[in-house]
Amino acid sequence: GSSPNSTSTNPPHSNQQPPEKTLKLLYWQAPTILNPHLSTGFKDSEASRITLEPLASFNHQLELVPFLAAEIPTLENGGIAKDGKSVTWKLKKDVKWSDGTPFTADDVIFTYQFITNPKVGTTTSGTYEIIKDIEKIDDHTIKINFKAVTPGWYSVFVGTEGMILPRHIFESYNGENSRQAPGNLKPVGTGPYRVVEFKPGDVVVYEANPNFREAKQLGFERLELKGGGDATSAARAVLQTGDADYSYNLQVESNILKSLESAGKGKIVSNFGTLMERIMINQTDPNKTTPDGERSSLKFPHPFFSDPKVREALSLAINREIIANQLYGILGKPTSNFVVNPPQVVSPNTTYQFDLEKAAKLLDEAGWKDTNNNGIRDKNGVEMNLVFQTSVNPLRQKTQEVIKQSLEQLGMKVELKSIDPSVYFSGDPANPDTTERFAADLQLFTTGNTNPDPTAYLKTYTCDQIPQKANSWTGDNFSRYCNPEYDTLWKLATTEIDPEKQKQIWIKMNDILVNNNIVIPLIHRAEVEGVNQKLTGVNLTPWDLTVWNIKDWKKTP
Amino acid sequence: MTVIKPSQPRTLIQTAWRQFKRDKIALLGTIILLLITLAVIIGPWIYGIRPTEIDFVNSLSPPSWKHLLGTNDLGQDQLARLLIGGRVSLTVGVAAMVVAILLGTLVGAIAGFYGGIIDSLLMRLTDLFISLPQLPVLLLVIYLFREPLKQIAGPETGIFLLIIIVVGGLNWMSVARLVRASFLTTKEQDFITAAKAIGASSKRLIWVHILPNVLSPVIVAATLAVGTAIITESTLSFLGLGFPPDVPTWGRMLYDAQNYLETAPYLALFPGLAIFLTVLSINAVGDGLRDALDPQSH
Amino acid sequence: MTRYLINRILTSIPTLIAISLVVFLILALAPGNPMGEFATNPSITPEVRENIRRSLGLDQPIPIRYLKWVFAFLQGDLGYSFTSRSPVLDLILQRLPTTLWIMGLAYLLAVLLAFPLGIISALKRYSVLDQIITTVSFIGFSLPTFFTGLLFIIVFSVQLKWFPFIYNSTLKVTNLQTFWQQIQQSIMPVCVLGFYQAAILMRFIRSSFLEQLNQNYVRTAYAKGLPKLNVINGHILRNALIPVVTLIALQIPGLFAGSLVTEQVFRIPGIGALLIDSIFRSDTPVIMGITMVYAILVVLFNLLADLLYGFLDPRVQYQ
Amino acid sequence: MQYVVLNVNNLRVEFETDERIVTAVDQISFQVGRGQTLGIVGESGSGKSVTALAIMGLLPTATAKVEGEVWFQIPESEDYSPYSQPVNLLQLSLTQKQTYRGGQISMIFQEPMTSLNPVFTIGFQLTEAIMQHEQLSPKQAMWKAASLLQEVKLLPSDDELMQQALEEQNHQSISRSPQELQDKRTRKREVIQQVNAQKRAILDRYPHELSGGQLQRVMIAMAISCNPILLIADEPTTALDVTVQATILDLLQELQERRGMAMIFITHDLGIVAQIADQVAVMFQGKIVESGTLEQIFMAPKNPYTKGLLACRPTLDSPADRLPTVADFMDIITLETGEVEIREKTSTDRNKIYNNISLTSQAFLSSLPSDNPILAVKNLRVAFKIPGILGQTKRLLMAVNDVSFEVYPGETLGLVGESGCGKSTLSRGILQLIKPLSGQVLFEGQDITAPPLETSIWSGIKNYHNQQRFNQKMRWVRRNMQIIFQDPFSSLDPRISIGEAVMEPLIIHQVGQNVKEKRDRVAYLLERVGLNPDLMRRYPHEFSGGQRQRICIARALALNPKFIICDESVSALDVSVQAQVLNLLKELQSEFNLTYIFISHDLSVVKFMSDRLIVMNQGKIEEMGTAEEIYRHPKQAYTRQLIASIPSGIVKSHPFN
Ligand SMILES: Nc1ncnc2c1ncn2[C@@H]1O[C@H](COP(=O)(O)OP(=O)(O)OP(=O)(O)O)[C@@H](O)[C@H]1O
Ligand SMILES: Nc1ncnc2c1ncn2[C@@H]1O[C@H](COP(=O)(O)OP(=O)(O)OP(=O)(O)O)[C@@H](O)[C@H]1O
Ligand SMILES: [Mg+2]
Ligand SMILES: [Mg+2]
Repeated sequence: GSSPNSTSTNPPHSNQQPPEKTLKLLYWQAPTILNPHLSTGFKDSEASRITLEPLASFNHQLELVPFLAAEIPTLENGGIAKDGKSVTWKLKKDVKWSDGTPFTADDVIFTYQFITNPKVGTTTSGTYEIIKDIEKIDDHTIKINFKAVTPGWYSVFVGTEGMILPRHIFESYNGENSRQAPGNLKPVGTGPYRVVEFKPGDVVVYEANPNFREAKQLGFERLELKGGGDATSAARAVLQTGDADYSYNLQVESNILKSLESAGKGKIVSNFGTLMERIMINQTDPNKTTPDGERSSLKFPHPFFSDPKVREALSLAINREIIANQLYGILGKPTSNFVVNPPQVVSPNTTYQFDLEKAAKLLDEAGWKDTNNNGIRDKNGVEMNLVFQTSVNPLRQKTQEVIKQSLEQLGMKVELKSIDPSVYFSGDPANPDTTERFAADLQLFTTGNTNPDPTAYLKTYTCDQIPQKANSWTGDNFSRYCNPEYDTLWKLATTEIDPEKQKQIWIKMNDILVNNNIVIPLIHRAEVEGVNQKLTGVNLTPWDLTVWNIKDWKKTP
Repeated sequence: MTVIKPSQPRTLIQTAWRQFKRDKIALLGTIILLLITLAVIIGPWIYGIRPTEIDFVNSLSPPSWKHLLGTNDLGQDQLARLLIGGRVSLTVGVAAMVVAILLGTLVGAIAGFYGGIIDSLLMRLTDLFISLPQLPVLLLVIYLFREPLKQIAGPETGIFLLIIIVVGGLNWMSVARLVRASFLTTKEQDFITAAKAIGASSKRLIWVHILPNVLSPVIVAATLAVGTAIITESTLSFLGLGFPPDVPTWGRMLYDAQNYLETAPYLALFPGLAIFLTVLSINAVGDGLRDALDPQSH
Repeated sequence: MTRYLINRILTSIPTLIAISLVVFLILALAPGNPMGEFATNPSITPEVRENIRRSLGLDQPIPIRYLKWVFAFLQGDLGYSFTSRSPVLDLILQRLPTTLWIMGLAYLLAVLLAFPLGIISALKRYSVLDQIITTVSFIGFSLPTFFTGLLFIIVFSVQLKWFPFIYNSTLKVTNLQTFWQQIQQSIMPVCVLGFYQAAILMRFIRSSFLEQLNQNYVRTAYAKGLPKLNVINGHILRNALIPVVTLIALQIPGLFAGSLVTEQVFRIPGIGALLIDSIFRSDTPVIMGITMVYAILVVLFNLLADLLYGFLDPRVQYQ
Repeated sequence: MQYVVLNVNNLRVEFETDERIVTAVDQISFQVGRGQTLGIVGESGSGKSVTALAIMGLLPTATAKVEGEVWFQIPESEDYSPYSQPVNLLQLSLTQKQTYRGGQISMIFQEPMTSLNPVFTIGFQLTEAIMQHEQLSPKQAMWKAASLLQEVKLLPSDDELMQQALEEQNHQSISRSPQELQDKRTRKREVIQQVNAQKRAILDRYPHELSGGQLQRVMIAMAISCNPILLIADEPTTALDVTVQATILDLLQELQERRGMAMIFITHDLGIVAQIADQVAVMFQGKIVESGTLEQIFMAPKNPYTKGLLACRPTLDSPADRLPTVADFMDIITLETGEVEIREKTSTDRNKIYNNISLTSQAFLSSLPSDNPILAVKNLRVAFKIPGILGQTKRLLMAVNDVSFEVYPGETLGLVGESGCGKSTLSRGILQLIKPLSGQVLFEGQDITAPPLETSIWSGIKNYHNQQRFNQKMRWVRRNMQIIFQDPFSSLDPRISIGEAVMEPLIIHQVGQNVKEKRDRVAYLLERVGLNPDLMRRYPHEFSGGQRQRICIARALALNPKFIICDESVSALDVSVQAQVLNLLKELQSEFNLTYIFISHDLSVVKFMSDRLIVMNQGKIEEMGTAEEIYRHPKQAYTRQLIASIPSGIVKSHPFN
């Protein structure tokens, strides 16, 4: 059974509703809005994805699966223009919105207009900047014209950020009043289930959408997506007690997950996406301040991390195996690469190693010795004191502690700092504790490419992305690394239409970052889902949300 | 006819102590408290294992001769962490209490003594603090002052100062109300008029005459405040606003243990017991002190 | 009396203004930003961020934002949430029933437990019973609620399988069965909160009672030949109640914001959970809305406490 | 002996305090007959209240150990057949005790203010007592309560009430139509309604809305509500002033005669006992040292303690400059066995004390007007702002209204008047502890009246100079004018040792070079007021009332003031202690050449102390003159009434004359 009461001592009320008819999803972060383009987190997109669909999505084999598209554009079928500057999509003809209105090309065009309207302020608009305009060929065909040659034509209207909104619902809210739109809270979509009730921050209740193309094949009459609480108890609910059938993103230490899983109610499904936990090394000195108060300024290179030997020693001093095995377990595996997915573009040329002796030797060679016998290496009066920051998260704090222990053995003094995530990732230019300001020597966090095309992701190490006071700390090159060779490669990659050549460029860029120890990749992280033993059809892909194929989910009684 | 019975003159402290000694529970509380204090002060020196030492081979091992209270998931020795963490928790508890009591007494005393406009202004201020949502204020204060304090006092002392100021600074209101009410009644008593008649200044009236007489409710509030502060600190750790993660306070240990309740219950048991014993004995001492410090009760 | 009331209400207006100003400033200056979760997402460019800020009205200077907020507030408009883009008032109203149900029950339980226990331990001061009750109450407030909550879940949900530990807010009570379900899912959070409150309340009741026990009028009551029970119920209780009832009245606004932690542990979608979520999402309109409602409640209940005091104690006169 | 209602045999009460056992009552025996009054006298702490509480069974069961027998027997004439056998009250169960308590035996407590529950109306508290013992409906109980209040004269009798109502009606009826006037029946009904409304109104009052005397009457009404056979009155008048005391004593006597109750009347004042008792038992340190009929005790006291008690109360015609005290009559000797024995002093010792009688007051008085007054009060008005009901407009209560008088160096000016007439307010006004509304106070010719209240902060700043000057002057005033309060306990800070308390003025006014000098002065002062300087480090609660008052006197003397106001400084003390303190004040006056204003509501005490007298009534001076003059030839009716209410004692011949 799946309702919470089936575990209780009195069974009668579980007959009230056949449990197979209801699917209980548990998200420890609760959705607050059901418009993915206005949402502030994946939890919102997840809940929206049940009702809304993109044109197509990549599955985990990197094949495009059509949703609202009738077929996938290719060079062969003429969908992809030879010059790489446009793409033509054919849409399904028999699709209806959940309120019965037919779905047409106008909806796609409207969605583009809505996303890019600056007054609306959508969170996805950055992705759509590459589009010049969209032509409506007929009611079920559109042509997207790009501003430049665009090998990654599949980054728009595809996957997580590509969900199509109904024009007739949002038409009058395409402006400053977008937040009043009822469709934000009670969306009308083309997806398999539609929303019956939504309490922001708490629960979404769905029912089967009678207008869905394959309505007869749906596994459930009703879906309940409950939010709130913490990850551990969410895991407990699926794995140990069976109070829920599915739970999303279980960021729980693996030994706890394992012990919960042994109860037998559910199983853990890992999904190795693109997320990679990395240590960023500051190339500038966080302790020196410019006259106008700027720390980590390009004017002052880092006193010891600007030395490649020191960086190499640092990399050697990190025991990735221990971190992966003891802390992450099924949640991650050690990696030495910056780009970890899709597999085709992962570099085969890198390795990692844990060798404290070798690290010590490198430091000695570089002239960092403990001359004053205080246990800390120094050179020219500079002591190897460093601040290591990350966000508040048990796994990260433990990772920090493990690394700190090795570094202190090596003769560095490490101060750990953990910052509230809402501050750390806020991008607030006024706050010194953000990843952008990087007022520390090392920092730890996870990110990755959201799209199989890693070009945007690799851009984060180009010179013009360095956040400084001058550009009010915008830009993603937090390490403040600047290498003209790397920048040239990046430019090449954006215009290269030949997939094989483009792949080689990406790998080369990855190798520059890794072999120079500009970034220290630690863990290729898996997203872990808890799935009831009897729930079938869950098939995860790194390129879309976990409920992307919820129409195929079934539950054996 | 009054006869003066010859006996040794006693000071208030001596009488109080005599009275206190008779209160068995209070005495037991004092002893436990002293033991705990002693343990956290000298314990870490005597107990050889470093609290930060990571040892994955021995992670999550139950209490044994090697690790008296077992180890956590990183293989760190729990007893060593408990002893070191106790230093922080106890000092935070006591210091935050002192801040709260000082602030509350000051505000309450001024409001109760001077009355009128000053009183109503201060009481409105108290209302304001009561209705402030504490979490955002915490976030702001810690954000605004963490860096400057770190520059002055170093990372651990800085955050320590901040936490006691913040926890204390948001818990003085009930004390202020209490002190004000006692002030209002005490200042009407004859001995205050008598002191005025010999020309005592306001300062003297407050410090010498009224304050000692409103002390006993304050002491009870103070003992309660220590417990609250220790627990608030654990909630702060839970929000990531507390000490650096490698400083194992009791609250933090309890928080870390919550996921291991089934597999390793001892992880929660000992910090929980430590908090409980401390709060319990402080309260017992407070109760005893209240009775003992009231000269009329002997 | 009416004059007194009007007077009190008028004097509370500046307090409310000050509170709103302070909270607004704090929120405006505080770190964090509603877009935190997407910060490491490479597709959110600075321009996108700027657009979002503008669409939320965050580009305007703080004084203007504040004034706008005040005018809207005076018209009963609490604004729209940044994250869910729905009216703040709706969000609050949506969660009010749950909060009232859980917090109300918890407080009721606390009062029902605290009174008899507090009175018994005062009457039997220093006896074994008193010491047991006192010790239990100390345990009650020396354990953080996140911990007791978890303990309850493990014992009653996981091991004994008596109660569900996920609060189902969509459950509609239509018949006995659903009512029973509702009771089942409320028991654990109500107990965790109720025990904690009861522990605190009990201490107050005990000391308030102790204070009355040796008063002269108690002796008079015995001298009249009244049985002990009558003396306790009739005479001591009413006097001992005076400070306690005031205390309870002052604590009730706290129920509104509730115990954040308990709500978190049991996934109860109460107003407290909304507040803490909003704080972490820097959802200023929601925080402001809840805070102001809370502040108004505090002011109102302060007044109520005073009135109650006067009602219980005939010696008090309103000036 | 008449029919014995109560027979106490070898009653012994011990309290187990934490460190030792206190024997509060030690093997006492006495009997009370029907319709008889037993007076128990003795100093504070002698065990009087404990005896009463032991009979009632109200001692704390946890700490008190009661031994002996308390036999209670219902007189045969009453129809209480099941109880007519004597019962030992000490052996009854709790529920059995409850039927006696408040029913057959009832008690009036010492402090009426705190002995009633503040949150219930007196009507409720009365009916509760009535319904506890009698099968009455609430309504019946209420009427009974009203009639009890009439019995204790808190409420006029039905006839009087009816009369009042009728008068009022006639007053109103002038404006009425003749038709209505004729309808006699409606008029009568209206009158009855009005009477009932009046009764209900008083029953609906809360204790804080009644004065101390009124509350004591409520207590009495409660105690007699169920026709007790035995009434125990524990110092029922100590907290009240003489006028009220007199009416209460009359009332009790009258009630007792009418109902034939047996009564135990506890007091420390033999004067009162003389008025009310038939039998007297004198208690000293837990024992009954002497007992007998009133005549026996008063005419032929055997025990020196009794003799002392009898002598030490000032009477209106006692001319002596010094009062005899108990200590003049006896020595207390602690035997080797630990027992305490009372030894009589020889009369030669006593005579020695009486020889040094100084100058006669008559001569002193005639020299007065030629001096300059040390203090002159001119048209002084002191008012309190009384908040109107429910925050309406405030009104002013003129506690002191246009009072003028002068005080000359070296004299004692007595100030009498009943409670609430403004005596304390006047003294505080003189000392500037309260800001007077208008008028002037001149001390040694200097105006010491406080500058007017600042209405705003700005004018306050402007007048900063004036204020500074005034503060300067106040320091001088405080050194020279002192006050001793009524209640020695509450006027000492309980957390400050008595040495520090006496030293405090020295510290504030920076007298004495160093701590040692200051401590020497404190020691001298303590010695001077008859206290052992070694006790300097003790706290007020470790002293008796009389000793505490001596400490207050020492504190007042610390700065060598010229002028002291004694505000009811002896009212709260035992008669025996009172005599000591009064003597001390007199001695100090001649030694330090002090000027006193001596305030009391007890005319005999004031007369003993003062050269001149002021009689105050409702904030105004009623009469002023030499003490003898006012006593012999009171001009005002109010003064006459005051004099009449002083318990005279039935003792015709004083034992020492
Ligand atoms: N509950 C108690 N516990 C311990 N000792 C007590 C208690 N009650 C009275 N005593 C002691 O018993 C003795 C007699 O007290 P009691 O109250 O009978 O005096 P009293 O004659 O009534 O004096 P007063 O005139 O002041 O009322 C005193 O020494 C007192 O300290
Ligand atoms: N603080 C005050 N506020 C209002 N009224 C007061 C205050 N103090 C005294 N009064 C009133 O002033 C009047 C005079 O009081 P005062 O204390 O001077 O009387 P008293 O003659 O000293 O009486 P007692 O003999 O009882 O001490 C009384 O009616 C009293 O109720
Ligand atoms: Mg007594
Ligand atoms: Mg007076």
